[in-house]
Amino acid sequence: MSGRSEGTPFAPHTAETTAEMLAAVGVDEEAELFDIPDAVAFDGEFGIPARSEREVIGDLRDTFARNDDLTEFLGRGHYGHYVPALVDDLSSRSEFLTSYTQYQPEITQGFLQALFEYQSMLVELTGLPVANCSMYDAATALAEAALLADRVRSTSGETVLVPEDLRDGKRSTLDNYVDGSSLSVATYPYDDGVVDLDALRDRVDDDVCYVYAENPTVTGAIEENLATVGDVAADNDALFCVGSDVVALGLLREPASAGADVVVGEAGALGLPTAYGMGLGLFACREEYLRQVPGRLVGAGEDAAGMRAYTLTLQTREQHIRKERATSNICTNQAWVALRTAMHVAMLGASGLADLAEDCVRNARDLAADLDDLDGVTAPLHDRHHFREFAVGVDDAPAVAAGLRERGYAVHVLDDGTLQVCVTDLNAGERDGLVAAFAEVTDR
Amino acid sequence: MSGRSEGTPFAPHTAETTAEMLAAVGVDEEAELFDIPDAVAFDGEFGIPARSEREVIGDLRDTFARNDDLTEFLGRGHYGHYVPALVDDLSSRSEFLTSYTQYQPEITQGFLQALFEYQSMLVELTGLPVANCSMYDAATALAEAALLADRVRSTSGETVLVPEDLRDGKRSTLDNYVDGSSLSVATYPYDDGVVDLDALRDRVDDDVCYVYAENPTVTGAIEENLATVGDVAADNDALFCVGSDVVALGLLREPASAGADVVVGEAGALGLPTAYGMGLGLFACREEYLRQVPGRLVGAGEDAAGMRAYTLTLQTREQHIRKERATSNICTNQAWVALRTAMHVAMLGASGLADLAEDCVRNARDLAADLDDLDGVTAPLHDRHHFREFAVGVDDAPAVAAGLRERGYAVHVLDDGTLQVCVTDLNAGERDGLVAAFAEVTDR
Amino acid sequence: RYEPLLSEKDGKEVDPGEGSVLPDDLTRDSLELPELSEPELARHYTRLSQMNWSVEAGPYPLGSCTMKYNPSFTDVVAADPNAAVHPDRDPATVQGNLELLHGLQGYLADIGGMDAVTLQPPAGAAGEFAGITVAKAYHEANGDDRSEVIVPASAHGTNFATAAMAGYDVVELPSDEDGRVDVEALEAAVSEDTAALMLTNPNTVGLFERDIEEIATVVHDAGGLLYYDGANLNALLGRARPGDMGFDIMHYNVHKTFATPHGGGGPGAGPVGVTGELAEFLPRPQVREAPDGDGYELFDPERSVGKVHGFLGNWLVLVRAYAYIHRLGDQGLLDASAKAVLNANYLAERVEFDVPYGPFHHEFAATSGDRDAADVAKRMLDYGVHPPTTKWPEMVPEAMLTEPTEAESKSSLDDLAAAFNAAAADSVEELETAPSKTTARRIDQADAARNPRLSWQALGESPDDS
Amino acid sequence: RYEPLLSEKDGKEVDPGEGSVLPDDLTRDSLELPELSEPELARHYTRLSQMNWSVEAGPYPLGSCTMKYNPSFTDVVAADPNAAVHPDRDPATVQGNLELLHGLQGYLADIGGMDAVTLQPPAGAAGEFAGITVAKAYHEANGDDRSEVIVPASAHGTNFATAAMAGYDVVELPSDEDGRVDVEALEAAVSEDTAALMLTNPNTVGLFERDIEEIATVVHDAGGLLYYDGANLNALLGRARPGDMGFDIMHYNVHKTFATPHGGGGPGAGPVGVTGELAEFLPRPQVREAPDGDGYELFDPERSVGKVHGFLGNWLVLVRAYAYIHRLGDQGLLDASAKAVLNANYLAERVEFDVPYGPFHHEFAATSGDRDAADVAKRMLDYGVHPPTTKWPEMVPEAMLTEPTEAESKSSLDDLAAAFNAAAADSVEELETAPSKTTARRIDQADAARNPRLSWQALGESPDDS
Repeated sequence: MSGRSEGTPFAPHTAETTAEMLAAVGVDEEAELFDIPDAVAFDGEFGIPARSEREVIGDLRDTFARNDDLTEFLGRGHYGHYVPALVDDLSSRSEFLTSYTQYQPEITQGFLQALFEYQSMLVELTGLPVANCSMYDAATALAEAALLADRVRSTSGETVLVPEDLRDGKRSTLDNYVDGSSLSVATYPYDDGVVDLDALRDRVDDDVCYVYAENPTVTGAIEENLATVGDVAADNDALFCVGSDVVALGLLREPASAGADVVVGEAGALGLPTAYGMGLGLFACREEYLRQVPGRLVGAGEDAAGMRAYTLTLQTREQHIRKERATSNICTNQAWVALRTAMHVAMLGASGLADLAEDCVRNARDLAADLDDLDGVTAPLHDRHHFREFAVGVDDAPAVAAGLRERGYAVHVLDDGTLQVCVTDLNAGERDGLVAAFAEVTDR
Repeated sequence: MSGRSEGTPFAPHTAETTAEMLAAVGVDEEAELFDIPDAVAFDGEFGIPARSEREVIGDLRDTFARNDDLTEFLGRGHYGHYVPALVDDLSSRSEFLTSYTQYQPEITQGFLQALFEYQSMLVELTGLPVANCSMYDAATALAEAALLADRVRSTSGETVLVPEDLRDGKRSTLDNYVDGSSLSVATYPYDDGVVDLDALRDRVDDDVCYVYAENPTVTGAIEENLATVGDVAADNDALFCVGSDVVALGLLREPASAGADVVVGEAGALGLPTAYGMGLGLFACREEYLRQVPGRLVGAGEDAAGMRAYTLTLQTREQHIRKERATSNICTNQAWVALRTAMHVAMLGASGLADLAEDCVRNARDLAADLDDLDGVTAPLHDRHHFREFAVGVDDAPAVAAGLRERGYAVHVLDDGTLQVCVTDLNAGERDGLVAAFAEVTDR
Repeated sequence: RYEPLLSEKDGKEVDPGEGSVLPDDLTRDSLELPELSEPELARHYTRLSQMNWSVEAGPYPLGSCTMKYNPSFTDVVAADPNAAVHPDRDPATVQGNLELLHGLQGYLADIGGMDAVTLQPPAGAAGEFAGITVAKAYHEANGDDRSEVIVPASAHGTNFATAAMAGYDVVELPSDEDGRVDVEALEAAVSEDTAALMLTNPNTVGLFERDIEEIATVVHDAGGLLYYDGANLNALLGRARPGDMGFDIMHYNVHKTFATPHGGGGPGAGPVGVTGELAEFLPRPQVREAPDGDGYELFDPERSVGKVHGFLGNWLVLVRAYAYIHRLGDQGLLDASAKAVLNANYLAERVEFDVPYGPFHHEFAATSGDRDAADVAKRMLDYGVHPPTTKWPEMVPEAMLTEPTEAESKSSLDDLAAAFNAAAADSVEELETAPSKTTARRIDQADAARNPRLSWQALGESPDDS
Repeated sequence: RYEPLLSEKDGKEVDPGEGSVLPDDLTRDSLELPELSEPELARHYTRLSQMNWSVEAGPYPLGSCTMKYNPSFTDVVAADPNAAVHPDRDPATVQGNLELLHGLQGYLADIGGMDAVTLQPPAGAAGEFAGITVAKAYHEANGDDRSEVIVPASAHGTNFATAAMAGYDVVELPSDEDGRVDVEALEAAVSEDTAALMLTNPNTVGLFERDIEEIATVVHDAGGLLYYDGANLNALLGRARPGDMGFDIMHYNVHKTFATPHGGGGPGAGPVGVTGELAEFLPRPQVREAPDGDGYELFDPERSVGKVHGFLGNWLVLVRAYAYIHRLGDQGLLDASAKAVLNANYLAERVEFDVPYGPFHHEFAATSGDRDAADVAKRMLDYGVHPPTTKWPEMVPEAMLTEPTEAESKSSLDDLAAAFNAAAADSVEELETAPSKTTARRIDQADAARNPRLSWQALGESPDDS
């Protein structure tokens, strides 16, 4: 902001101190310090003018105002829940926001403790004893779990089995992650929205080293036979990985009790507002895989005064120590989102989280019932319990979605005859509006 | 946020701890602790439902959305300048925002130092050696200065002399403040927007103990004869008080050099966004009045280790010590706004503040020239230099203002033939739009 | 930890007149201010913040200050850009702001049992001044020339100062031995000169004035008005209303009762409520529903005293107060007073210093006996808490006026009690040399006052030149 | 100062199945979590924050991490509610977001001298993985079966790990005695198996690879691709572009070069730029201008490798990066690299430890000689600064890799140098027992790893049961 400064406003140099420093270094100007051969030096311009803070904020406000103002009934892996103001307030404290990886634990106990608390919350939610302090998102967590299977399973199996209906973002990321390994990806089908157990049993054999199941599924169906799926995996010595999210885990039976070896999923559903797909990958597993876990782990230990203290631990798994033999290449992760998620969980508490999760079931049930009352609309499409979201059968899905959009609502189009809607605390108050819009659009 | 709590969400009590505390106190329920006679107990209801944080934010967002979206060219004592994001960020740190008066300086050095720095900035800007750490606003600062005159002037004079054109908010506040003293308020006229020196000389006599002049004036005119006004006051042993604001002081000759004994005015013009009239009263004076200053003062001293430390000082002037003999009844003040103002001044620096102030002159000059080019519009109405704002002569001011409002602009209506417009960095970019709207509206 | 003054870092002197379009004699020749980059300023103020106690740091039991938790969501509503309008806007174009003001006038009137409320006074003391100015106007309108305001000895200093500022002689009223208003002394004090009695209830040692009806009768029979100082209203939320007790005028300290942040000393807001009889004297303008039922309008009460602030008061504070009341509702307000009173009584029970009087509402005054209360407070700093208000009110010798508010948990109160009790057990020498664990050691305030240095200009060049 | 775990405060166990509309066998029987009030949580996290170093606390010269100042105004743009949309929205309804992505693709392409950019990778390492995956797809499309990636010994650990994750054998390349790539060794290392050389320039001791053109020729002649690790791009902003040096693929660490906050470990973002030849392999979707010139659209590159993130990457980070570039412009970017390089050279000059190699760009690796670099770092904590990265890269024994960035002032660098030099003068015992002035004393990391306790469930009940 300083009125007459030039160059970056974020360097504190004055003409005087710059001159002193140049003199100390023994050059006349900064350009002399650059050891760049002429042949590769850049003397062009990008043509970007410098702008004031206010201009930048104004420009971007104008840019974002070009988004249409729609009420979103969208989910399928990215969820909006109301984030309390205190989460914004506390997480944006510069001590948290502008710090980095806790290489010096003696002066970063605050963040370490918060991450330790985050890990502990995931342990409670998943029922598994080990949780790392973040993956990028649910897709990369799922893919890292497959690579974990490759490392820890003694079977000769090299097939990774996932649902046919897996969301493309997850499937494609998984394909890329396993492409450098000996693994290959195959699928099993769903039956009316959840795992087709018979088909799954047919597919699982010695060649399978990893079975991935979601609860809730991508269309919001609650998996009724999760433990059976786990048994099928266990019987074939395949690693059983369950995908879920931090809200659903507050109500649904903990995956560990269904035999899950690993739980992955989206944890940013709490703490992070709708953020155009940005997420937080949840990753928890059995104790025996501890030394094969990807990503950072915070542990409790002691300092020289005998006081409990926290530190990054088991770092020999990581790329900066073990290089090409690391458990993953991940370095920068989603720590700050994990901090926010932990804050949000703490604000809800056990009762608040259970209530929020129960509302996800009830709201979905109620919205489905309202939609199902309309002619030509089947909701939910699958005869299952649902969490937050469900598929909807209609005659001409793209046309219905377009009609809803004209009326201010965004929904998913799955195929010509199927939509999907997702309801949370954020849009539950707009339910009647959505139903009325559906009625108008489908009443043709 | 806790899901199942009742009562205020801002008390940490659980059923268990409440029971323990009640038992320790020896009662069964809180109601027993209230010693309120039945005859005056309230057992009615206000009928206010409890609401979630999200509902409250939504309700108030809806409420404020009912304000019309107008581009404001408004000033007359309340000014909008762009406030850098860093000021919001740092001032909203809870250590600043949720602290109170520094009764224990050993654990409040941070805020004390910031206020000491604020005082120092005002000393530089006014040229006077003493500045307090806040009054409520310019109006109450002006009124407190009059009461100061009553205490410090040895003359028998009891007349407080202010401009005829003084803004009503200031005049009425002044009237109320002096009503309990022996002072009375009289006025002197303006000539073409600034002090009518001859008339002033006629009015000032032994009965006058206080002369107040503004620079810039309420219509933005820069007072050309401020030192002469000061001489007139001094010749009659009246206290000379100058009203200004924190931006104007960055460019205009410092009031002390014109003989000001006290400087008052609006300091929230920096640091505080447009806030529906909320302000920060600037108050600076000569050293000899130090023990008669109203409000809080921060001084530098030493701690037991011999280190420089800051503390509230000269508290024996204040109401909590001196009761009815205090220099003012002020207690809670505008400290947090002063913190923000200091931050904003620091971000601008000397060059940035001088530039911003110069722009206030140039923008006003340029806008006046554009408006003056229009038929039937005289701008500026007064043949003076202006700062930020100026009066505009038109045929039918209310009609022109109404026409401008329809086109999205708000301006002041002073009387049937006079408008006033104010231009700062916030609305300077809308200048052409305003001029075009003026042209449309006056072209009849 | 020491943080240099901004002036001890980089500064710059410029000549603002150089290159100005203004003539040279109108401009200053020099402006010298700190000139630092954004990263440097971010660190400066971050460090200063780290040297400051706050409600979010720990218990802050300053008696009579009601340092309760300030909810973060009110930051969001206060920052709404749609509300950031100029006060001179045509009222028809700021209906949202007027709606909020009207709503808050209504909430406060209901909570206080008053008929009309002005939101203009920018602080509690400003509210007192506005209220007493209304009382004065009322008496004057009745042709009634009254010269005295009665104030209990235990009252807030602002009451005395306000009455004096308004031109009244202050008549100080002693307490009875129970710590309350001595009704006989009051009867002796009132006369045809009595303009008003200013009273806090519960009073400044947390005692409810049980004789309030009798007190009101005495004052009213003498033709005086009863003024309620709202500093302690948090104790009564939803349980008793000044209007029902016979008070004619009251102010609300919204930064206390309604949880708006205290900001290191302010801003607060001091709305004033009055009975219907006095409504026509309130400051102008007021907000009301437009007669056609279409929105809200400003109006000037018929015999308004005028203004006590240049514009409409501390808007951003009022917005937060409205949001807080809107959030809590009846249930939350009732619970706030329940827990505030429970906390005060629980803590009084746990503190080993003598605590005279009782039963308490939101606060109590312990006495440090033969110890210096200010020294005890300094020692408490070493135990990691903020101490209470000390040496006031004078009716309790070496008073430690303690108001924990509803925001403290049992364990936090136990910590506070432990700090009191540890200091009680420490030697006089330990008290006198405290604190030692704070940013600054004990500061010599007397010396700072004898040799006032109020700006960096008044200091020498080097940081240790103190 | 000790802050108890949330679990050591109030907690609650509930049965979520009770009263649920779901059948009992689908719901959990118990959920036990901390259950605290808002004021308690505010204090908990405020206290934790007070136990954490940050850029706004002081210098943070972690080599290779580019801990520059994170401007506050980017918080404002990242919080714009209009941008908070779902990734599955029809692109026609989120033109604002697409415009920003398109703009950032363009800015980054220009700055790196690349032809096309994907913004999807959520971190630098994810960018490496995306980039190497593109290289693999390119070779495969050419029917070219290559199995090796060459990585200099001094490279970031992520380079090795990424190459391995992508299924390549890693060939480690030694440095020459000047600290740079040994071109002869490179010539010996390349073969028809070489898929790519991954290179950082300037390298991890701050040296510009002067032979970059020759290096590029060697790799390209062998049919390999040249990959640029963008971790050190801050040194070259506006002065040299990887594309002009012959790099085919690069990633950008926007949290380093473009000042987005590091958030205690993330999120960052790792966009990847490629030459035109490789653009068709980039992850899907990409953003382009709609053919009718009416806004923006998403499209899948013809031979896209697919996805490396479930959605579109770390949006909030990308927004901040765009805002930063938009604010600085050419002039600001040029000045950023100028001051970053000046600062590194100035500090290297002031530090009394040996500093091998040179001349430096944005960072340098001092050596603590016969002292343990990790001990020196611990001692520096006592002098109130954050120490450099230690014991890496291995080419410098007991390395202290120091990158001050442009955000430090001369006086801050002088303080940093003083901390280095004071530690240099301290005894070995002082180093080994440091730190003593920090929240925690030296932590036994080996013991923590031997006996891993990774959750509060794994701890005993009492806080000192460690």
